[in-house]
Order: sequence, then C-alpha cells, then structure tokens
Amino acid sequence: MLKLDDVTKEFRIGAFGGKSVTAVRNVSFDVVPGEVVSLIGESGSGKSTIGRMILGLNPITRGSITFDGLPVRAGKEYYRHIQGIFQDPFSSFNPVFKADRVFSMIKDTYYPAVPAAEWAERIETSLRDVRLNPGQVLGKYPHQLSGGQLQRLLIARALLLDIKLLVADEITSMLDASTRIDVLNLLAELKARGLGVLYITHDLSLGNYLAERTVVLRGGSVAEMGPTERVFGDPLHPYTRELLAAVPRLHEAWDDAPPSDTCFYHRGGGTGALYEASPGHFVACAGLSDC
Amino acid sequence: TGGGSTPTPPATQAPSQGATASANPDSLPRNETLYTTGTQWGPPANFNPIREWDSASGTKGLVYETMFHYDTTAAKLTPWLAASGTWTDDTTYEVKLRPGVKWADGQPLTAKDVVFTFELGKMETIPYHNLWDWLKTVEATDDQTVKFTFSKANYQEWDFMLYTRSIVPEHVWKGRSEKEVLDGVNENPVGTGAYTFMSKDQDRVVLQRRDDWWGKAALNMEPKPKYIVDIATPSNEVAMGLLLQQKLDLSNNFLPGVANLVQGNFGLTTYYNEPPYMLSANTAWLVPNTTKKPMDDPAFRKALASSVDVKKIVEGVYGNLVKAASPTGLLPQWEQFVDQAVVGKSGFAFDAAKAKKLLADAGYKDGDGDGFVENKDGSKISLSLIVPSGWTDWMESARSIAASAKSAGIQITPDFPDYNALVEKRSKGDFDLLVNNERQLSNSPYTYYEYMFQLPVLKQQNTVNFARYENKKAWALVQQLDQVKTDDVEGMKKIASQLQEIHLADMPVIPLWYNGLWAQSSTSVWKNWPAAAGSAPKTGAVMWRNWLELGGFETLTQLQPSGS
Amino acid sequence: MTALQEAEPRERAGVRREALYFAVRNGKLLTGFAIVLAMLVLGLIGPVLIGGAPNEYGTSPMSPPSAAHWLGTTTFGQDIFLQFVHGLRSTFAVGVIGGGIAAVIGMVVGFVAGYRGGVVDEVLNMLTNVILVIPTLAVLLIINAYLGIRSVAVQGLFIGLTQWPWAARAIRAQTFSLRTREFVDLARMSGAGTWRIISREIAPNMSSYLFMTFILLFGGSILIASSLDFIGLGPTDGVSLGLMLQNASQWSALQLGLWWWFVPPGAAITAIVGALYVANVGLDEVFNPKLRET
Amino acid sequence: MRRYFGRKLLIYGLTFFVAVTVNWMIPRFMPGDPVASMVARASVAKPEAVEAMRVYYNSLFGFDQPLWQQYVNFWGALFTGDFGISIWLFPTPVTTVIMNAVPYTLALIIPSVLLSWVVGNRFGAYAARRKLLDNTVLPLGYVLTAMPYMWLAVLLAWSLGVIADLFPVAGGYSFSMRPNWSLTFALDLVHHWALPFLSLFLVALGGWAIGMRNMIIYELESDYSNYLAALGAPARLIRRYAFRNAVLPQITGLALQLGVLVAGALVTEIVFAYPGLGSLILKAIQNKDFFLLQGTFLFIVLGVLIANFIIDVVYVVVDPRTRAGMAGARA
Amino acid sequence: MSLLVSELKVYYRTLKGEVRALDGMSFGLSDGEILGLVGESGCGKSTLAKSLIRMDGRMRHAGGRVVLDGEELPIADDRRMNDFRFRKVSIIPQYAMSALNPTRKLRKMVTELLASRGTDVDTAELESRMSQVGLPREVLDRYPIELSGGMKQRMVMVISTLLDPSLLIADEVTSALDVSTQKAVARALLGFRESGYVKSMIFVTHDLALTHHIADTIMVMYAGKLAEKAPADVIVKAPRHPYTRLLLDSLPEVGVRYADRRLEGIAGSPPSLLDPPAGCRFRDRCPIAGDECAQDPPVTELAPGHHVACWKA
Ligand SMILES: Nc1ncnc2c1ncn2[C@@H]1O[C@H](COP(=O)(O)OP(=O)(O)OP(=O)(O)O)[C@@H](O)[C@H]1O
Ligand SMILES: Nc1ncnc2c1ncn2[C@@H]1O[C@H](COP(=O)(O)OP(=O)(O)OP(=O)(O)O)[C@@H](O)[C@H]1O
Ligand SMILES: [Mg+2]
Ligand SMILES: [Mg+2]
Repeated sequence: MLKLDDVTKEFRIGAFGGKSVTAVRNVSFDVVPGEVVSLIGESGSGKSTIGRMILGLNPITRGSITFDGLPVRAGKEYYRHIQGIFQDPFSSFNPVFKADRVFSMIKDTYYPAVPAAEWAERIETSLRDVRLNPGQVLGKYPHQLSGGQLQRLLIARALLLDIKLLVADEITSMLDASTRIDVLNLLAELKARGLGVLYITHDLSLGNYLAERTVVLRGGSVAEMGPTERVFGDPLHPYTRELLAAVPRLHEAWDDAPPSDTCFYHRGGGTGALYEASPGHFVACAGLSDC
Repeated sequence: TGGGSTPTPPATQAPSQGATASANPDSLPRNETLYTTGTQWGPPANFNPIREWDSASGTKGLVYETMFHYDTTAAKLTPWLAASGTWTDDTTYEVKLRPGVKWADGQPLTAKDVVFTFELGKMETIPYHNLWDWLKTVEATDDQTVKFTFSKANYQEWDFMLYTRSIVPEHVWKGRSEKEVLDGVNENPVGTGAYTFMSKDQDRVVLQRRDDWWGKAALNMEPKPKYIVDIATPSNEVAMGLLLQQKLDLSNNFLPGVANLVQGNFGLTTYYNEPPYMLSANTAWLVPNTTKKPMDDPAFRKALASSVDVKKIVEGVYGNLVKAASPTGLLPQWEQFVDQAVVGKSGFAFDAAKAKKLLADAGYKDGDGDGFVENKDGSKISLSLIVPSGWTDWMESARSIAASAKSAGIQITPDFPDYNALVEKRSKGDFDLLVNNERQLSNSPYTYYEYMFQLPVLKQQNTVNFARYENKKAWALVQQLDQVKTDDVEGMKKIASQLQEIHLADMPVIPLWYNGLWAQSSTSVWKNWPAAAGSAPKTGAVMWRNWLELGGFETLTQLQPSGS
Repeated sequence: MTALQEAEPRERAGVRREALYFAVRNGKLLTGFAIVLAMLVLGLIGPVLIGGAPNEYGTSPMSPPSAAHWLGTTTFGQDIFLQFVHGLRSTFAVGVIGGGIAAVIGMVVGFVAGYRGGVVDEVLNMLTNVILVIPTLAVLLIINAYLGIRSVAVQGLFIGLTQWPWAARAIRAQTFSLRTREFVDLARMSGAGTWRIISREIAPNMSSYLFMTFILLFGGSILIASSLDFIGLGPTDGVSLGLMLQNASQWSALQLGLWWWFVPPGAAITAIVGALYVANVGLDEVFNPKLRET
Repeated sequence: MRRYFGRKLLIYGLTFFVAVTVNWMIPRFMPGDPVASMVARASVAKPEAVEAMRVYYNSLFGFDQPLWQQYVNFWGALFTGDFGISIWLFPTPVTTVIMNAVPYTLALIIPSVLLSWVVGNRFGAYAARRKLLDNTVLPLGYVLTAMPYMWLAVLLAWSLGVIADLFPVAGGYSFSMRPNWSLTFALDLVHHWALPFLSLFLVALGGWAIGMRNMIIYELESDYSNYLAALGAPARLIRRYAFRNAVLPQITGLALQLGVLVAGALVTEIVFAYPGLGSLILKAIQNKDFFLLQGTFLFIVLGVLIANFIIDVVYVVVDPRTRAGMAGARA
Repeated sequence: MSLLVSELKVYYRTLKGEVRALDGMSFGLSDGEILGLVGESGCGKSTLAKSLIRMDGRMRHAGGRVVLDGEELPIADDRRMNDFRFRKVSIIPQYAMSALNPTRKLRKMVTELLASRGTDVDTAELESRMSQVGLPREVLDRYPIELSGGMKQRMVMVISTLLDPSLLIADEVTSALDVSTQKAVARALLGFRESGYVKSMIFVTHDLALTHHIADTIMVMYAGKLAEKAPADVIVKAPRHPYTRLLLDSLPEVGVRYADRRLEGIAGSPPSLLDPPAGCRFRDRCPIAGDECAQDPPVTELAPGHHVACWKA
C-alpha cells in the first residue's frame, strides 16, 4: 500500500539554501493494510520528517514514496485516503476557534452535499468510535478540552474520511499514562479494521505494545528493522541494544548497554546498505561477519 | 571651497592683521556689524557679477560696482565709477571715468576695463548679449574715457544698462573662456567696491569694509558697518525670531504680520509706520492668456479686472503690507507718467455689479443658472488660476481672487503647480490665468511696457508678454518710448499716456497690487533707517540683488550706530 | 512544550471573555480609546454641526479665543475651531488610508513571505529590507515634490506605500512561528488552500497583533503626514492639522503671539497619536497575560 | 557568520542599486525640465541666447546623451564621488555642497540617536515593573513620542529661544563668529546645537523607553529570570540580565528606526534653520535642484546603509545567538 | 526529618475563583532521601515544587507549614525566602532547557550568580562536579545556545547544587529527553546525592518506571492531595491506593504487546480543582468506591513509611 523507496530528505537552511542538513537518508520500507509499523529512534533522528513527507507536507529530496502505486500528491484526493495526527494535540487545533471546526473543514472539502443532520450523525458515530461523549466535546474551545480528548477528536476526524493509512506522530507524548493507553488501544482496534498505521514514537515500550513491525532510525537512516518481536527480542544493531537498555523498566534494574565492539556503526554518510539477518529482519551493518 | 568653512587657527593670522583689524575678526563686534537677511536663499554659490541672478549677496554693489547708481526718488542717474556720461550725438555716448578708482588689488580702473566688460556681452550666453543688437562699438578713447557707438540708440534701456552692469577688471578676467565667464565661481573677486568678502559658510557671507575704498574721498561717503553679515534666508518665522531677538538688523524678507510688531514696542521700523509700511518694489499682475477663449476678448478681461477685490487681498492676505495697484499698474515712483485723464476715463476698480454688467453687455450670460456665466456660444467657462505651490501669500491671494470672481459670475479655480511646472506652462502658454511680478522698479516705465507689449510672440515666452497679447501699435509705441531721451520727461509722458490708453482699453494684463520693498529693521544697533517721516533718508533699505544701486548702498552710508 | 502547557492552564476562562474582562478594566486602553474616539467624533460631526468653509476669511483677524470663535481666528480671520474640526477629519483620513494601505501591504507581504517561506520569502524579504533601508521620508519628499500632492487621499496612499516594511517584517515573524503550528498542517490535510489557510487559520490567531500593527501604522501615518504638510508638501486642497501647523508657522503665529493658532493642531496630533500608543500598550496588556499588572 | 554578512551585503548592495537607479531616474523622468528652469532664472529674453544656453547646459549635464549612456556615466561618476553640479548653487559641485552641510547633520543625528537610545533604554528598563514610575513618567514618554517633530521644535524655539532668549533660534554658530579653534567658538557651536538636539532627543527618547519597558517585562517573566529568582539572585542581577537580552531587539529596532530618525532630523533642521542636509533638501526641492536632491538622497541612503551595517556588526558582537549560526532565521 | 510539610495549601488566584492546586498536603522527607513525586498531569506536582522555593505572583499560601532542617520556611514571604533559596533549597526547573541566560557565557553567569549570593566560585570544584555529570570544562566558555538540550539540563543541575543545598527539587527534568540522555541525567542525580552535594531530593516526574529507578520513596498525588506514599519498591509491587494500582496497570512495558495483553486506562477525568467536590477526589473514577468515600479519607500509615489516603486501602 505505502512504499518508501530510498527516500532522502535534505533541509536547506540559510539564505538561498547554502547549508543543508540531511534529516532522512536512503530510507526504504513499506506499510501494508491492517499493519502497524512503528518508527522509533531518538529525538532528531528524522521520524517526523518521514511522516511529513508521506503526508505531502514536506517535499522529498530524493527517492520516492508511493501510495497504491501513485506518488505522493498533496491535495484533496490524496488526503481522502491518508491522514495524519501530530504529536501535539494542543497545537493541532486553532485556539481561536471551537474544536469541532476540524470536522466542518472536512465537510466543506469532501462532503459539501451531505445534509447537516446526516453529518451530525456521522460525527456522533465517529466520536463514539473513539469513545468520546459528543455532548462533552462538541462546541468547546480546544483549551476547554483535555489532551486526550483533543487527541481523540483528531482521530475521529480522520475516521470521518474513509482512510487507508494513518500517520500517527508521537500522538501520546503529551498524555499521562492512563489516557495514553486508551489512545493506543483505539489504534489497535482500527488496525483490526484494516487500517494501516505508521506509528512514530521515541518511546520503545509503546512501539512494542502496538506494532507488527518496527523500524529503528538513527541519524536519519535505518539502523535496524523487522518484526517487532525480533527487533526487540533479538536486537542486532548495537544502537538498538543501547536504546533498549536505556528504557527504564518497572521491575528491572537498569543495565548498561552492551559494549558495541561487534558491529560497525552506520553513522552519517553511510550507504545505508541493510543486511538481512533473518527473514524480514534487516540490520545496517558492514557485513555479517562483523555482527 | 571658501576659507570660511574650514576653521583656521587664529595663530596664523593674528599677528599680521593685528594692526589694521580693530577687533578679533573671528568674533565680529556687534556694534560694527550689520546683520541682514532676505537676499540669498542658500549657501553662497558664486561671486561672479555676471551671474546677477545667483551670485552671493553683495557681489554686485558692494564688491563690484556699476558706472552709475539710480536715484529712485530724484529719478536720475548718479555718477558712480563714472564721473559723468553724456550723449555726444544721437548715437554716441561718452563716459568719463572717475580718476583714482582702484581695484582691490591696487590696479587702477581704466577705460579698458569698461570696454572689456561690455565686450564680454558679445558672448552669446551672457545676459546682456542683446545689447549688441543695437550697440555698434565700445572704445576707450583714453584711459578715462569710453565711447559707445550705437546703431540704434535705445536711451531708456541704455540708462538701465548703465546702472546695472558691473564693471570687471580686465587684467584679472582677460582670457577667461565663455564657460568660465558664465559659470565661473570667481573665487577671489577683485572689485572696486567698498567691501570685500571676508568669509562664507553654509548660511552666510561676511563682508568686510575696505578702508581704502575710493569713494570715501571721491564721493565723501562711507558705509557705516565695518562688517556686513548676510544670512541665507531661513524661513519667515525664523527671520522674525532673529529680528525679535535683535540678532538681525535688517530683514528684507516678507514677514507677514510685521505690522503688529511695528506698532508694538519691539524696536522695529519700516519705511512707513502705517499701511503700506513698505515702499513698493514691483507690481503683481493677473495675466490672462489672451490666446484662449474667453480671455481673448478685451471685454471679458475688463470684466475680470473689475471683479477682483484687491482690497480684500491687501487687507486679508497681506495685512496692509502692500498697496493696491493703480489701474495702470505703474509703480508709485512713476506716478508722474500716469495720465490721470486716461485713468479717469477708462480706469477700473473693484465693482462686482459693474463686472456683471460688463459681462452681460458683452454677451456672457449665465444660461444654466449655476451662478457662473458661459461663453457666448454657451460652452462653460471654467478657468484655472495658477500660482507656484508654496508661495503662501500668492496662494491665499489666488483663493481670494477666485472667491471674488465668483461673486461676479466668473468661475476660477486656483491651482498650485510646482514652480518648475508653472514656468513651463507659462513659457508655452499652457494656462488660463496666472499671477506674475517679474518686472521690478527701474529707471523707466519702459521696462513695464516692454513687459506688457513685447512682440513678436514666440512659441516660448520666457520673460515678457506672458499674456501673448499682440498689438503692433503698442509695441511700436514701446520702441518709440525706448528711443526717447531719458531727460525728455514730457516726451516719455506722451507715449506713456498712449500706452496707458491701450492698456486700459484692452487689459492685456491686470494690475493687482504693489509688492513691497520688504524692509524691516531693528534699531537696537543701527539707527537712522530710511523712513517717510522727518529727515530720515528716503532711500530703500534693501540688500536685494540689483537694489544696492537703487539706493541700498546709500542707505548703508547713512546708518548711525545706536549707541552714539 | 512545557512552556506551552503552562501558558494554557486548562481551567482558565475563555480567551475572549478574559480579554474583555481585562479590557474593560484596563485604564490605558480605555483612556486611549476614549481620547481617540472623542477626537474622531469631533472630526466627524464638528464640520456638520458648525458648517461654513474652513478657509473662508472672516471679519476679525487674529482674535484670541472667544465665545464667537472658540479657538480664535487666524491672520486672515479664519475660524480656527472650524479649521480644527475639518483638520481632524483629514488627519483621521490620512491615518486610515495610510495606515490601512500600509497594513494591507504589510499583511500580504508578511503573510505570504512567512507562510510560503523559501525563495518567495527570500525575495519578499529582500524587497522589504530594501524599502526599509531607504529613508522613506526622503523618498516621500521627492515623490511629493515631483508629482505634487493634491488630496489627503493621495498623501495617504504615498505614506501607505512606504510605511509597510516594518509591519511586514513583524507579521512575517509571527506567521513564521504560526505556520509551524500543527493546525496549519491539519488545515492543509483538510484540503484548504494557501489563501484560505492564511485568512482563516493564521490571521485570526494574530488578530490582536494585527490590530496593534494597524494602530501603530495609523499613528505613524498621521505623524508622517503632518511632517510633510509642515514642509509644504501636504495636499494643496483642504485642511489638515499639519497644514494648520504649517500655516501658523509660516505666518509667524507664535512670534505674533497667536498661540491659539499654533497650539491646538499640534496638541491634537499629539493627543491622537499618544492616545493610540497608550491604547496599544493597553491592548498588549489585555492580550498578553505576562504584561498584565497583577 | 560569513553567510550572515554575505546576505546583509547582498541586501545593502541591492538597496544601493535600487536607490541609485531611482535617483538617476528622477531628473530624467519627472515632469519639469531642470535646464528650462535654469534658463528661466537667468532672465534671458532673446530666443537665440536661450537656445544657446539650453544647449550649453544640456551638454554640461549630459542630457544630450542617450539614456543608457547617461546611466552608465552616472555610475561612473558616482564612484569617483562626483554627484554632478548643483543647479541652485551653480556652479558648486553637489559633493561640496553636501560636504559642507554633512557635519551639522551628523552632529545632530549621531548624538541624539545614540543618547536617546541609551537613555531611553535605561529609563524604560528602570520603569518596567515599578508601578509608580510606570504610571507617571512613562505616559510622558508616550506624549513625547507622539509629538510631531516640528511642533516640539517650534515650541522649543519659541519658548526657550525667542521668549526666554536662552538659545539662538537659527544657524550653526553665531553670525558674529568665524570658525576657529577656540573654546568660545566650540561653546557657541554647542549653544546653537542644543535646541535642535533637544527636540530630536526628546521625541526619540519616549519611543525607546516604551519599547524597552515592554521588552524587559517579557524578559523579567522569562524562564532564565525565574530560574535566577528561584536561586535567590537579587533583583539587580536579574534586571541586568534581562536588560542585556531586551536590548538586543532594541538594536534591531534602531536599524528599523534610522530612516524615521533621519527624517525627523531633516524637519528639525528646517525649523531651526540649522545648516544641515535637511535645510538643503528643502531648498533643493524648492529650487528644483535635481542634482543636489539626488546627491543628498544618495548620501542619506549611503549613511543609513552604513549605519545599518554598523548596527549589524554590533548585533553580531553582542548577541551570541547570531554567531551560533542562527543567522538565517533573522535578518 | 530534613523536610516536614504539613497541611500545605497553595491556591492559584484566577478570574473564576481559586484553583486549589495543593489542598492540604502533608509529608516528610528524611536526610539523604530521594522522594519520587508522580501523578496525573495537573495534579499539583509543579505547584508543590514551586511553593517550596518560589511562589509566582498568582499563588497564594492558604495554609500549612514547611519546616526544613528544623527551621520554618517563610514560603509566603518572597524576601525572607531569599536567604533559604539556593543555600537550603534549590531547584532544577521543569524548563531547564531555557533556564540559562542566552547572552552570557556560562562561566561568567555562574560567577555573577555566586557573587550575588556572596560566594566565590571554586573553579576546581565546579569543574569536578561538571566532569561528574560528563560535561567537559570547555563548556564554561560557551554560550548556552551552543549546548545540546541534555548538556544544558546537566549544567543547570550543576549550577543549582553548587551551594550544597539540603533539599533539591528536580521538576520533570527528564521528560523532554530521549531515553539514553534520560538515563544519564538520572544517574547524575544519584551521583549528587552520593557525593553529598545535596542531602535530600524531590524528583517530580510522570514516569513511574524512571522514578522507581532512582527514588527511595515514591509519593503519588491526585488532584492536589496525597494519594499514597511508600518506599519505591512497595509502591511498584504492592500499591494500596486504587489510583496507584490503575496507574501501574496502564503502564506498557517493553515486552508487553497489545496482541498479548490489552492494557486499560483509567476511565473518566480528574475533578476540577476550582471547586473540588467534597470527599475522596478519586471517587468518580474509582472502581471500588463506596459510600464512605463521600468523606475525605485521612492519610493513614498502613505500614512504616507507607501512607495511604483511602478508605478502602
Ligand atoms: N523545517 C526544517 N528545516 C530544517 N531542518 C529541519 C526541519 N525540520 C526538521 N529538521 C531537522 O531534521 C532532523 C530530523 O527532524 P525530525 O523532526 O524528523 O526528528 P524526530 O525524529 O521527529 O525528532 P523528535 O523525536 O524530537 O520529534 C533534525 O535534525 C531537525 O533539526
Ligand atoms: N497560574 C495558574 N493559574 C491558575 N491555575 C493554575 C496556574 N498554574 C497551574 N494551575 C493549575 O493548578 C493545577 C496544578 O498545576 P501543576 O502545574 O502543579 O500541575 P503538575 O502536576 O505539575 O502537572 P504537569 O504534570 O502537567 O506538569 C492544575 O490544575 C493547573 O491547571
Ligand atoms: Mg518529531
Ligand atoms: Mg508540572
């Protein structure tokens, strides 16, 4: 369904783009319907940039992103199938308007002909899907709603369209533990209905909770990717190991990252050549012998 | 440029000058200095007497001198560099120069200098080039005698030349190119005059009296101020402020409202202590473009003349600082040339009813009832009156003219184009009405009539006959007047009377008021300023260009320090 | 993000209601607007009530304020109060036209540069900087001198055309920070076009800021216009406070002791512009909790 | 850093180019013929003489050449510091006229800009969050900034000059003086300078004070101020830090305001008949002296550009953030 | 006991009335103890942290006492509090990333700050503390802008503890960091206690797992009140308050997958602090709430050091 092929993104900064920063480097992966792919990695590793490229909000420097075989084309048709939710629910709403304006914007563009009553019904259904009480959230300003409520409003908004792919960028970073888990559960339910989800996070445990497959990014390129249980259960790349070790666990003591003596790191400038360690499990290493 | 703008250390000049300079010239003693303003409008640009229109004040009159001065009260030439001048025959004029006149560099003034000066006029771009249309030769018959031979003797104009052309030293000027003569700065002027330039700066020139000036002995005259500081004219109100602060002795600016101060106790005087306060300097004319409808109709022009309430302008705009003009427009100084009989018969005065009647009689009627008359063919009359933008008093006057014309049924809209644009319109004849005062008081009303009637009318009229009025007879009379000897007053009067008849019958230009010879002086440092009353001098107290020869210089010689 | 959370406590009252609450209690805002409003009303209804042409010569020149002439008369006997109320009108007109045009240009340039970014931004930014660096009064002087200014409207136009750069810069900066806010992306994903996003998403978010910009431009226009009038480059027709000042000064009002001719127009300009500034600070306090005096 | 300056220079270059080009166009494309007015002033009646003069002046000013040639020549002349010849003050070169006036204008602008900036900022910083001052003295600031330059100037000239007779109301130095290196003369210069300076200074002062006050309130609420306060640092230190940060936008503000301040100086000079560029510009306009106008305008543009550049340099020196490569975001 | 907080009430003044962000908190902290403070967003954690060192303009001390090392802290008196700040109580604020003056080099800033508190900088000591948190000494000659977020965070830690305060408040110092930096910072905090730079510490966070790693005691807050306070292990392994339990239940761990085990959040939302309902504030969301919960539950000590405010515990 969604396919990234050797995607690279360079940001030009300074006047007339003198300097450039490579935010994403030769990244390839795909997302199929009904699958959650989680994108993890430290801050600045390029996760959001990938999400924004998929959403057509940032142009691609090199490589290609195709959706159902067609290249990304920001516009009405494209967004009928692909929607995104951003990491900050508060800034996703225009603070001077009521929160449910996000719904009417959808209506204006996609369903201008739908009668008001029917539309109200659709919104209600959608809100109930995300387990919100319409009476509690409609007609309110964003600041009168909680982060979790806003987050779910956004999901409900996406659901109004018959989308096939959802890019969820750190949608839980602002939520406390209990609200967070509600949102995650919702995503999981949607997945069951055939929705493809690109779940972007830097919190490994959340990625692990939800995703079929995991892509670990480091400095813009893929360090390791594969089925979640393999990546988490048998991390091959030292960076993945380091990350896993740093995650605080409730019932275990912190242990130090295993010394990274075995593998050659792919930092910036590498070719990004991935080695397939086991079926579907890729790791960026110079070669098998090193790992 | 000038030495004044860069400070010079006092050490270098103190010892050498100590003997002659009575005070430190870096700081002029107040009681020996005359502060004037109203002459120059910016930094002194040049000291070239040929550039009469923009040379630093005093270049002509104080530094360079002319052969004669003209006494406006007595209406006659006063010999100056010349000891005498006589017509030896109808086309030959002989000047005897005064002996003992020295240039500032010590060289004597000779007839050759005079010849040189007039021959400069052969250069095409020199302002008095057209003199050579009727002047045949200039010769120095001896060191002191100059003989002018004319192909056609324009006596009136010649007298004007005699007191307006500065004589320049041949030994300094010889070999200067046309460009240099016309455009040169003439950085260190060598003149025969009573003053030399001491310093200059952005906003002033400072003149210092020459104690070896020839006139002290020869004329028994001495200008009293040892120093004259002529200040580049700031705005009116600043000039007034300076005057009130007694930092200024003579302001030749138009200072509206000064009448109030003259009446009050501010130590300010003007020529008269009642309206019009000032002597008259020139006539402001309302000039109709006689090539356009309906200004081509004398009847309309006469109605227009009657419709203007000059009194209102004189009182309202000028606060009585000016005088309403006589119907002939001739300055009061020329009163003897006004033929009262002609004026009595066909003169005019403000009379809206009469103006209306004149219009009606001539066939201008208000057909559509908008309060304004239409052309005879029924087309609308809507005239614009242009005066330069920024000339506030004239702008106000134009508004006033429009208002009073309205009451007579003539639609006039005042318009204030930029001066440049106005000049262009004026010279191309692209206007309806304008106000103009180009011609100043002179030795002869001839200059006024030349202004009114000069022919032929060219595509571009630059200085005269802006009305483009064509009357061959009038122009012939003007030329005739030119050739009347200047002492033949009766002859002049006769022609003038004929000209006045034409003028009043046809009204090519409409006289409005006499602009004043703006002169307001403070008596705090200098007294004995010219005044109408008592024994005070009767000359004009002006430093304006070309006016020093008309009595301005003489005024300086009669000043007295207030302290004494 | 943490700052954001703190700035928006969840339980605070509605932004608008809160702004209103503080607005009606803000002395600066109220005083400022009251003065401006009073002047505006005077300028609007004054000429209608009094009637007569402001430049008409009267019979009693140079008379001090009296019952017949509330602010006295000029050298020409014109009624100064009548000129004053007409002058207020044109002064407000110049403010509205000049400030309005400058605000519109500034907003368009600022929004487009800020929202579009990239080369468009660079080019607009360059343009802004160029116009910013050129001393505008000098340009105005030249334009005025050569083209001549006939009416208050043309004067306002010229002022508007040269005064916008700082506003454009300020708005660009604001837009720049707003456009990275995610609701803008969300609007894009809802199929909104550039123009719609700017006008419906970004602009409403800085409405108070835009209003303040306009206030400052308004005041600036009045001051510039009065300077131009004073130098004699004002409109040739009509009356304005600046022209009154120019006339008063040209006809030596102060030297002749006609203070009533000179003081009111200058005081009115000062009052209007000063009141606008004060109101601006008041507004700032209303919309910005940090500036509120607790 | 180099980029930052490169970019700035590009803008300056462009501005200069635009300014020069516009400038060049003025006498050539505006209505009214400068030569015609020159000829008209010379009061020459004879058509041939008029024509001769016209031809002569046209060639003198190069108006007889093709436009592109004139444009190229203009640039050429510019780089040799040749702005042409003044029409009004013919035949003085424009450069000379300007150079004579410039010291006066600089003497007015530089101290009034800098002093009002420094004093205004100090004052605003001091008043911020001090209720009493904030409510009493700052309103005065608003009134001052809102005053039209010339109005204040004329009031000062009248009250302190004409009425109180404390200060002279015209000229750069006494009309009785000749420039020399003496204390008396220096004092005289200062005496004449005082009122124009004061009026410029006062009007600008209020603006800076207000700006600073608002700015510093933000800074006093900022995280680093809160942190310092939480560590018990005295208010003095916090204010000092806040001041330094608040001053940075004020530096940029200075660059933004420069054009306005120059304009104010021009008007003030006119009121006080101070022999600087302002009086010159007014006269150049009144006399249609295109070349002088061109020259003064270019000179001002150049002056503003240089001042801006200095401000940019200062900015880089005082604000570490620009040096850390964030330059692109600003400018 | 180094710190004793009793019945502390701190309210925010707002237009609509007072927000009772802290409504009667009592707890103690002994020497050398690290107290982890957790709780839902908006429950008053930062308010507690702030009120112990510097209340902002909108906060009002509505009651209660704070005693530090036997001395009462005049928390409502900004001026008198100054003597205690930095020397006795210090803070690493939530906004550590922007807490450093951007236009001063760090060395200068530290010097001036210390000078203003009447102390000189002991450069050697400073540098040794910096190296302890992994900061090279060159950092002192840089501007804050030139440091990464983590470096700034650690620098603030060093600065805040320079005068060896007896109580350090660390407010969500790790939430903006990625996991590896988070770990480094947390370790450094532990190191500080070991080296005796600080005696005791309150560590505010929303990350239960992280707290568990560094805190000795964990205190759970709910809606401005204490819910449960116990040694870290006890909280994690045997929580008694229903809120604590539900909180723990909703924590995904590495290894827990939706497919395997579906975690559940806590239904409902916390009460408004503007006008909080009487009785137990968790009552509406509590699965085991009963009638007695209409009464305010007292804090009871179930086991030594294990305090719970719940009728059902
Ligand atoms: N608009 C932009 N212009 C320039 N650089 C950018 C831009 N957006 C992102 N970058 C850079 O690209 C890199 C990747 O940023 P991105 O936001 O994708 O990271 P991330 O993995 O989402 O980080 P986080 O976890 O903090 O959200 C960073 O170095 C960032 O500075
Ligand atoms: N300035 C304020 N004015 C009014 N209410 C405030 C203010 N600051 C905070 N509050 C309210 O006080 C309560 C406690 O806030 P506090 O910042 O202490 O929460 P917190 O537990 O630190 O939350 P977080 O985890 O989000 O930082 C919240 O309900 C909040 O809305
Ligand atoms: Mg991101
Ligand atoms: Mg907090």
